[in-house]
Amino acid sequence: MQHDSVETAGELLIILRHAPHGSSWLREGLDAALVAAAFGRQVTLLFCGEGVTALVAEQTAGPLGQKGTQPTLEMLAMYDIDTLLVDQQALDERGLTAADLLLPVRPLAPPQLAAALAAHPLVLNF
Amino acid sequence: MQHDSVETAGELLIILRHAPHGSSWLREGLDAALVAAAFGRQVTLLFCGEGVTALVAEQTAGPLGQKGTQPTLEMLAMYDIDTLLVDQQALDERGLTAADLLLPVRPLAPPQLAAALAAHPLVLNF
Amino acid sequence: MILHTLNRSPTESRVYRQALAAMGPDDRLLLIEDGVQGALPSLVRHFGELEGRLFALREDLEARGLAGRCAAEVLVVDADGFVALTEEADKTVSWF
Amino acid sequence: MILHTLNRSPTESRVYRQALAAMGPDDRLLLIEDGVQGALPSLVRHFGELEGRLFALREDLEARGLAGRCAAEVLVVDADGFVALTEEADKTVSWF
Amino acid sequence: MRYALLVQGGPYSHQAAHSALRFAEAAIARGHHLETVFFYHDGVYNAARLAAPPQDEPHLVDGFRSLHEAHGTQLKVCIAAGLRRGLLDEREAARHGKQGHSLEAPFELTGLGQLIDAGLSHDRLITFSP
Amino acid sequence: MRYALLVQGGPYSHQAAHSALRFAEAAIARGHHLETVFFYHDGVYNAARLAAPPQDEPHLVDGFRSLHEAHGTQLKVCIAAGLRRGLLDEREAARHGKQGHSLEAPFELTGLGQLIDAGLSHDRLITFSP
Repeated sequence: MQHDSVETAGELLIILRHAPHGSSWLREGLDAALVAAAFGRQVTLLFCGEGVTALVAEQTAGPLGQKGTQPTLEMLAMYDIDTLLVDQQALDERGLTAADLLLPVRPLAPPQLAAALAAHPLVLNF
Repeated sequence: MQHDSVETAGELLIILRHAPHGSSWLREGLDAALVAAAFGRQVTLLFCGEGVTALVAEQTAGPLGQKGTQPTLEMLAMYDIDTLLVDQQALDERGLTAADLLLPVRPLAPPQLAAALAAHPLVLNF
Repeated sequence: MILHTLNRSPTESRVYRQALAAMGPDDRLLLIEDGVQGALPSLVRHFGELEGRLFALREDLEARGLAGRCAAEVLVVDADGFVALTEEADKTVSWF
Repeated sequence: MILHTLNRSPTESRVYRQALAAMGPDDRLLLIEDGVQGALPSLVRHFGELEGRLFALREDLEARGLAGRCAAEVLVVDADGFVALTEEADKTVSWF
Repeated sequence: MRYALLVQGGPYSHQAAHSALRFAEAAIARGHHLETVFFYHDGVYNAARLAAPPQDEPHLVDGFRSLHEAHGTQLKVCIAAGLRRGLLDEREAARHGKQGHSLEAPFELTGLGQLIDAGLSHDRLITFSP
Repeated sequence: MRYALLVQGGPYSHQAAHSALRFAEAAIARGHHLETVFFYHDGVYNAARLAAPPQDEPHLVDGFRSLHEAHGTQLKVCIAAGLRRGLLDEREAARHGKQGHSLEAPFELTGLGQLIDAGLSHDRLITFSP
């Protein structure tokens, strides 16, 4: 990851900190990202904490047919949301690597997390 | 605390794990206790984790006039709810002692916590 | 014997410590919903002493893509097995 | 400079670690709601490096009976001071 | 055995209601009698009459209604928790001078005492919280 | 300055709405213009028309209404989050074939795009979550 590229990364940073299926936080955060992108805003996503599990490749629909968030994640590129930052510590803590994930991501160490927050005029934390 | 007295303590154990004001969990747990007592059930309360702060003596109404839970706690004796157990570790962690609390309580160590849960036919965790 | 359920990950919530402190020596713990993350090999150490008494719900593992990543010592049960665990226990206590 | 707010106690939720990891060297942290419990002397160590940048909301401390129990290094502000902090910061990020 | 469930999470916001329905199906499939589902805390929102969930998501209200219709499960909503959150049947709306109602049948408003009764009289009470 | 608030917690269940109202009063007292309060996630429940809170508790709906009446604050409820949770105005109820409505005026249903707009066009956005 280039430190500079985070600092010029866009207008809106959406932090996703919740797992799929357990609550609507992840979905509602992604909805905010898609709507912002649809209105022409440049959006960066940052997956922190439990949010990194949103990217685990093998996830499925829920037992009652809850579709989960994988279909939404697969639509991000269509909305030109292609800066996906992840909290490296959160991956490490769960024994995950970038290779376990659905989409290409840029892992960040804590000083870079702070730089990402500082670089975006608006930060929404879900 | 007598180990025996927990083991014969009543029909219903209500565990209170949330602070006053921040959420309705504490109030809704106390409501369940009062209703059960009003219907003649023998109720034991167990304050765990953040729930121990519900008993801090100096609490007040909230800035918008939220009454908080202190008035309800002061009604417990009227409902014959007089077995108030607290998680000793939760007090210690917050630098609190029984002298800081509104009401007389019986501090429990972990093995006694487990005994209290085992001794009551119904346990509701709030 | 009590069945305890836990729906929070030990990485996010410390309620697992309350659950462990309240568990008797024969009690069982079932990880459900976001709690199944605790079954990952790197996180299962938070439940150290529970070998043979630590369960995780298959449907919730699968929905999160974690079914193939579960630590060997975790006993995986489906919804039918969850019901069976509640039959075997005197009562069930939920931690959240 | 960013103002971060935190409404969870470090005894219950580990989200404070996420907030700390995302804070820049000049950023400030304001404890509100259940988060004010972190201002207790026995818990303030969780926020180790923030001296001079750690705040707690007076109204929430008072409602919980904690106003007289706050660690000396925590800067106590009322709702007016909360607004002032948001004026001084470029933006505010809420952790929950 | 006679089972009761306690649901404390709102629909879609948390998985609690989904988990409760899944457990209900499995318990019934194992031959148990699911007598009561009690809704408390934000769980009362599951009884909202006007909920319009996305077409491609499971319809939770229909799921609970099916339990009632197929198995006689009573769907009991705590009246005090409901009033605070805007869940009123026609009678309570009239009592509070409000027009209309927001509670879906066959959910019914009831006192918290019924949760305690269910917990003590049924063989098992399983709680699903947010 | 021009302020926007984002409220994500339901009334009474969490302190978020109380904290937002308290902040709103203080911001206005310091001479700021509170243009928008946006309700998302469980915050949409604050707009429930039939809520009947206890007499001895602050009435949150009245509190938000006062902001609108005294200061022109717009009370915007995310339509998608509201529909899932049963918060409908008359138009949406008709569109979904439902009788009645559950949204209190002057709260209004609006798209999530308005949250993004408020966040980027106002000087400050402060979030209160459960």
